[in-house]
Amino acid sequence: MDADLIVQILFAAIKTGTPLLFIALGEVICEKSGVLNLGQEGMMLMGAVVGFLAAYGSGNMGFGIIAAMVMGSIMSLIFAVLVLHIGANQVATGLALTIFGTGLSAFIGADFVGQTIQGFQPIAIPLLSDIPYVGQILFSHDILVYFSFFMTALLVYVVNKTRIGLTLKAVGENPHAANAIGIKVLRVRYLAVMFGGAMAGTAGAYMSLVYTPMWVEGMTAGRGWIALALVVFASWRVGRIMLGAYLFGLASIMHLVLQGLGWSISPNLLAMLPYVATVVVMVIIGADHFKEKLLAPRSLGKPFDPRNMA
Amino acid sequence: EDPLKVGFVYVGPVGDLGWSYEHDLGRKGLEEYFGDKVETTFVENVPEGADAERVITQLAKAGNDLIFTTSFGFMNPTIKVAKRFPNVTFEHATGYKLSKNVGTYVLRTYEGRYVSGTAAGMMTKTDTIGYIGSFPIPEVIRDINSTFMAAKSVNPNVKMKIVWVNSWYDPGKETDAANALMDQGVDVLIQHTDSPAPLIAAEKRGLRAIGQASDMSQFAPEAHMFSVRDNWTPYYINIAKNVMDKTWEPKDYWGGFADEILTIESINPNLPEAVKAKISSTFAAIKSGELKPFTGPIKDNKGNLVVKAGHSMTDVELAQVNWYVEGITDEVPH
Amino acid sequence: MKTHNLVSRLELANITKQYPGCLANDRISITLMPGEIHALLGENGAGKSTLVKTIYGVVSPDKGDIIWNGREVNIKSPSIARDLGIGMVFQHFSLFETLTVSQNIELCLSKSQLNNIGDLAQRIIQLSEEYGLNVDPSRYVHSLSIGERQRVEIMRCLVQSVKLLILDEPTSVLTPQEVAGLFNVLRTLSKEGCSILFISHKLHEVTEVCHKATILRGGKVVDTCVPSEETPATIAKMMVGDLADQDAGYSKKEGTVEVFNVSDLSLPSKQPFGTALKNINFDLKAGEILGIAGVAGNGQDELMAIISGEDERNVKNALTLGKLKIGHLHAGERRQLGMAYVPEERLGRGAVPDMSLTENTLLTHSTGFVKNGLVQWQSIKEYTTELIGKYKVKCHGEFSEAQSLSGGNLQKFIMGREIGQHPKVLICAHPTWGVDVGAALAIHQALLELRDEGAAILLISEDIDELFLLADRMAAVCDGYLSPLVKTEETNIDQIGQWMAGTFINTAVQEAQA
Amino acid sequence: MIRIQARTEPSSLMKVASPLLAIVLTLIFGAILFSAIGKSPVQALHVLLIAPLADSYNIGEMFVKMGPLLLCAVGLSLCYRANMWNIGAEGQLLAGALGGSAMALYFIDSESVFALPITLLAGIISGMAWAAVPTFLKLRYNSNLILTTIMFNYIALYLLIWSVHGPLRDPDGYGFPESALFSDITLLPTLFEGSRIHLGILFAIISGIIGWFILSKTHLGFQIRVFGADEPAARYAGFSSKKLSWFVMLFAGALAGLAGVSETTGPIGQLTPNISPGYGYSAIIVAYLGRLHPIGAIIAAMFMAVLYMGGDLAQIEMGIPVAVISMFQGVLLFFLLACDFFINNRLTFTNQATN
Ligand SMILES: Nc1ncnc2c1ncn2[C@@H]1O[C@H](COP(=O)(O)OP(=O)(O)OP(=O)(O)O)[C@@H](O)[C@H]1O
Ligand SMILES: Nc1ncnc2c1ncn2[C@@H]1O[C@H](COP(=O)(O)OP(=O)(O)OP(=O)(O)O)[C@@H](O)[C@H]1O
Ligand SMILES: [Mg+2]
Ligand SMILES: [Mg+2]
Repeated sequence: MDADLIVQILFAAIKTGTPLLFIALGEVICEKSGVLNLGQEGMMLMGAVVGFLAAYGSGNMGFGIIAAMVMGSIMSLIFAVLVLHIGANQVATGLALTIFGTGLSAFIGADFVGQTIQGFQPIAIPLLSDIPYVGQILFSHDILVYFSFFMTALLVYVVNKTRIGLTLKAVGENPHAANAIGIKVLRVRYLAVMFGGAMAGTAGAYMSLVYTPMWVEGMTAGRGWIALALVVFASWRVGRIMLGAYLFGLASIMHLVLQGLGWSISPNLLAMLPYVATVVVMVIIGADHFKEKLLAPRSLGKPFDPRNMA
Repeated sequence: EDPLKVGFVYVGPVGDLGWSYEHDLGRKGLEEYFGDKVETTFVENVPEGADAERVITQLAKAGNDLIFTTSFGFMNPTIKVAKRFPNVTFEHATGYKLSKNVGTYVLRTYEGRYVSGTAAGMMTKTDTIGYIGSFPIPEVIRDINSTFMAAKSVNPNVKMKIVWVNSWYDPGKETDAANALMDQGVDVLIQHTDSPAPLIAAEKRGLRAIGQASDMSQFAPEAHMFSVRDNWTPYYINIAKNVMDKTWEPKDYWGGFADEILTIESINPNLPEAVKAKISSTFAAIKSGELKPFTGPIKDNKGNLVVKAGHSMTDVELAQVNWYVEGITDEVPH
Repeated sequence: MKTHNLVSRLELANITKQYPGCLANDRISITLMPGEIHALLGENGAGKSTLVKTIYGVVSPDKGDIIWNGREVNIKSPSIARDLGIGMVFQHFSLFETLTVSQNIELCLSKSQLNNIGDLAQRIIQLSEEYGLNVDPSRYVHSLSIGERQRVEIMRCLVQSVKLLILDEPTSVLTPQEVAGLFNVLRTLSKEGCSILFISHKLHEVTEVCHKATILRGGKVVDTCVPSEETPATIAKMMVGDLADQDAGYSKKEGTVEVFNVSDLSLPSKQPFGTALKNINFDLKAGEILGIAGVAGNGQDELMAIISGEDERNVKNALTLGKLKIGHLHAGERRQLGMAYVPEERLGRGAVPDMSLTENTLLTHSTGFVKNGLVQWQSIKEYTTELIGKYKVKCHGEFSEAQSLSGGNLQKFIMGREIGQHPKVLICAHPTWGVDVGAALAIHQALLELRDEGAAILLISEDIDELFLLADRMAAVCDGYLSPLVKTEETNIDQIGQWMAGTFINTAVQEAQA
Repeated sequence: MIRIQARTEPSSLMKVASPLLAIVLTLIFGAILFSAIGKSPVQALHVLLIAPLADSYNIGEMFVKMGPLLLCAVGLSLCYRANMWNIGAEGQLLAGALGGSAMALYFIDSESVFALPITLLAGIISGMAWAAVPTFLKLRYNSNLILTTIMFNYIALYLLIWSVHGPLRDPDGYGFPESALFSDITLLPTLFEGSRIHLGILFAIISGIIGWFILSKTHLGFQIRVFGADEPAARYAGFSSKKLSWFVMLFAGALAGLAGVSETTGPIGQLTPNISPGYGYSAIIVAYLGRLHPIGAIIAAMFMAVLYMGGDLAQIEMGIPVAVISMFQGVLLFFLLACDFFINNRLTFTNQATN
């Protein structure tokens, strides 16, 4: 393998990791507030199809992205109402959201399967993209990739340095106490869940507007699940999510790269790689039981009903 | 007189712009040709498991006289249902099991690949062409060989890289595969998968690719060299006619350029004249039967002579190819 | 105390709050003057917490008015309360363990308050010195002891210069020495004109610091008094009516043979914010009650979990039942050998909330009710009915769900269930916590009866009075260490209080090293 | 004015009525949807729900479709009762199909009467093995069961595809990715002439009854229920969380494995890459629709099977796209979860004047 190939592979890893990064950034905020949303796949697919239709119909890519974000938030709102207000089980509701989103997206996108649009063009950032190797790997992407850089930086700042971050952590650790000192727990959770939805929608739009770019049924192909594992992998730390996303991106293209290099392992076995890697990573993280407990938002997955405050 | 009722079973969505899409164009062609004399129904997204048998049965029960089942996985269900509905005629694409009321039909896709290989061998500047494989079944392995032999015939230095994506239709993966190949020096892509994603990826990088199954020129105005298109309409019309006038017999049908079941479309004007000319002449030679791609001597990549000098492989032999031709460095995977 | 011509600080008029199935506050009216320390008394469930949460804006009352400094106000949320100058320390703390002290305090302040304060950490240190509170702003809350946490809660109120401080049972988790420190702070605040609303079950404390007291029962004000003019006994009478006079002074017994032994038990904590157990040794004799005192969170839960086997780590040689090492056995196997437990949490641990009492009987009592793996539902049902009758558990019947019972009745049921298995060893945590006087009496009787039948009982409680009442021998835990064991007759509240604060630890550590 | 009020005791009427209410609401939703896309709602609902039961062939097919759904759902019901979030029925089903098929191919020339039982057993054991790994990882390494089981679904799928391309490929099959057709000795006998109802369906119904028996009659079942409803209470009572986790997971794995092998030795008759159109995922909905009650699962599985077949018929007869069905499932689950709210709450109608 020469340097050029490595640069190309790393460039591709970032591209492949970007949708994972978007979903995981959204989900980590959602989980920090104490809500586990397993509906990522559904929200992402809806974002993908609506983003595609909007961009296709209007001819405006930016409009497509915004439509996808709005759609993702609307999907997450269904989830939020069910788990936050009605107190439905978060796991089951998340699954329902995934099933619903898969079906609905296939339904509304049926007439547009296989249509394509001109995706975003890469923009090389002046100066930065001239840095040898690094410039090529990091600074010759399309605008959504830069947006993901920006969101990561923004969230690192917001979570660790601002009052919003404090509030989020407080709600996720102990909603009862947060309620008692006057934090509007449900409002915080609604916003966190909807932010997660918007990010999942963005991830979907990235798939249908940038990555392929076209709409296909079920095109997210399990990325939502991998992103959920990514949040655990990153131990709920925003900065690490970025690293994890690119590692997973790398794992999911590596089997294709290796085939091209002439490895004669069965492609079917190689295709298991990202999934096996996910399991291995979860085992490694989970093995440190103590640490995981310390890092995981403590009220994660548990319902909170302000009416039942004792 | 009652119209002939014809049912179609598709494995994918009709809008996949690939395999199922072309079959559905065939169905529409049939309707257009016969007008009121036929009535067609289709079922899309039919899983190849236990459901297939029920769906085929339901089509038979709904009074269809002729049913096309258009994916390999429908073979055994088709045979089973056919047994129970002896008065219905079944046609199964890509399979190999015939019975009293089941015929099969296959495309000589390797003919298209031979043209693709020739053009690719001429166009590549890096002497490396890439092949995106779906599943390592005989059809695909045969086509890989055909492509490579053709490329080699015009460019002795040519190498071929093969990447399998385990899917007929997965734009995300096809994109990844295309990029992985192009990262490794491939500058002409040939795909044995059905989405236009590899063409789009090649267009983005200013490289070349060849369309598959349908006319994909619109997706990559610059990169697109030409498309090898499946054209089922003539076959469907033919079979329907046979059924109508009761001359239908179960056959193992192989169709290619000669029957216009397979065509070359939308040759990009931006190709060099020499290449365009070569594409046309190769196409014509195969169509006329003058050029038979699998004519010996052919050695496999382990050095065994698999086709004797002067022998052209028969359809039965072609159906069982499970070796790579000499010069391909990979091994046939499982 | 200030004179009456001043405007009152807070006036509650006819506050009413209805919960499903219970009227928690029934037309409560109270007046509080500046600088007044006012006690709110009443048995469990009387409605005290509900009332103060109303003042702090956590609970919205169905009816009634709140008048603050002479003006009617509508306190819709804690932030409004805080803006008015009301601070509150909750019965169950509202701190976030993964945040630092100053982050915890910051969360309670509005933007403008924060701006006024400027450097928050500096302000905390300054107030800390002023009131002798000793709070370090940069520490994480999970590393603080309970007493320290409470000081953080008070600090939260002080940084916003409160005019009314509400303390809901602040002393139940403090050592006697810490209580004294708290009272000093309260007196200082009172002198500065801050009013204090103080909830406690410990009547001698009330007589010590409070200027006035209001007594609630069943959500109604039943009496008011000036505590300094009363004795704990007379106040108790006001609280519970004629039921009082519980202090029967039970006879003490000496155990016979040793049935259970813990030796050299040291164990790191399993939970991130738990307490490690350090070199614990004690023995338990048949026919005695061994009481273990201690402030919550000093290792009681961990000790109980490892003895019961809920903590599944293998401590083979540390635990002996009779002559058998049991430290490696599963919780279920230990039960089979004759151990039984009454946990602190009744609902959610001692009983499954949405299962019937019959099913809850089977929860721990399966001997005789399971044949070949099949449950004999009919006989359990009959047995449960018997249990309900014997322990006078108020409920609709054996099919009632556990969560439909009041705390005290559920506790009686659980006690009955465990005692009904005639255990050799019963480990019992806070058996009368949150239970009214009548039920407490019944539970005490049942424990003593069990002791007299020859069972060995380990009684873990935060209530020192109860321990002195029931235990034959006593010890205290602090920070995972266990103090020496003494006969109850040979010790006093002072010594146990000191032990709860950890005075024995240095000698214990030296002994261990020697 | 309408107000929501918590019930003092959960309503047992609503526990039963909630799934029915959810179905009715989903149908109303469907009717609106069909009108919106210009189809007659009455005809659509007829095709979706009635037509699948119109004749004996269709009824038989309903049972064929219901079999794997029910087997998976019964196992999942037990898992979810125990709070074990096993999303891996799909992978366990595929593993069962794979293991069972390997055995069936081993017996391809055999005449032994034991061939079928051993084949089924191989499927069951493979399903159990596939459930065992995530269970082990959860208990030993505390890894998230939801995520590991999902990953194992994908891994099972690729393993299956690999084997039909490799070791289990029919040597006479022209290299196509399918196994040889099994010999009759390893095929599940059909129960009625002219229909595809096979022995596997009987297994499924029996499994529902066994599941019910375990949950409500045995001490083990009681422990499972306690463990799921209130883990601290289960630990307090000394129930072994490990034992219970293992039991429910292996039980679910065994049933899913049986579902898989019953598909290959039943209606399909060979191993192909497409054994399951997502039975393992749909079974999650079936389990919920059946109130996590094995008997409820029987009814729910029938309903779901009808819905699936209706989906095909709706395509054939009305050209309604098949995606509608999965949308229906999601909506159904939403409504179900929402209706459960009224088990613990109720609406009260208060007179404005009182305020
Ligand atoms: N959220 C709620 N829903 C229903 N009932 C409640 C709720 N909160 C409190 N109650 C009930 O209201 C009554 C008063 O409760 P409150 O907490 O005010 O009592 P308390 O006097 O503080 O008791 P304790 O001394 O045990 O702290 C109790 O019967 C309690 O069960
Ligand atoms: N959160 C709650 N939601 C609904 N009802 C409750 C709640 N808390 C308590 N109750 C009901 O209020 C009633 C009083 O319960 P509570 O536990 O406060 O009794 P209590 O007065 O403290 O009696 P005890 O002294 O026996 O504990 C019970 O019938 C109980 O079911
Ligand atoms: Mg209280
Ligand atoms: Mg109480």
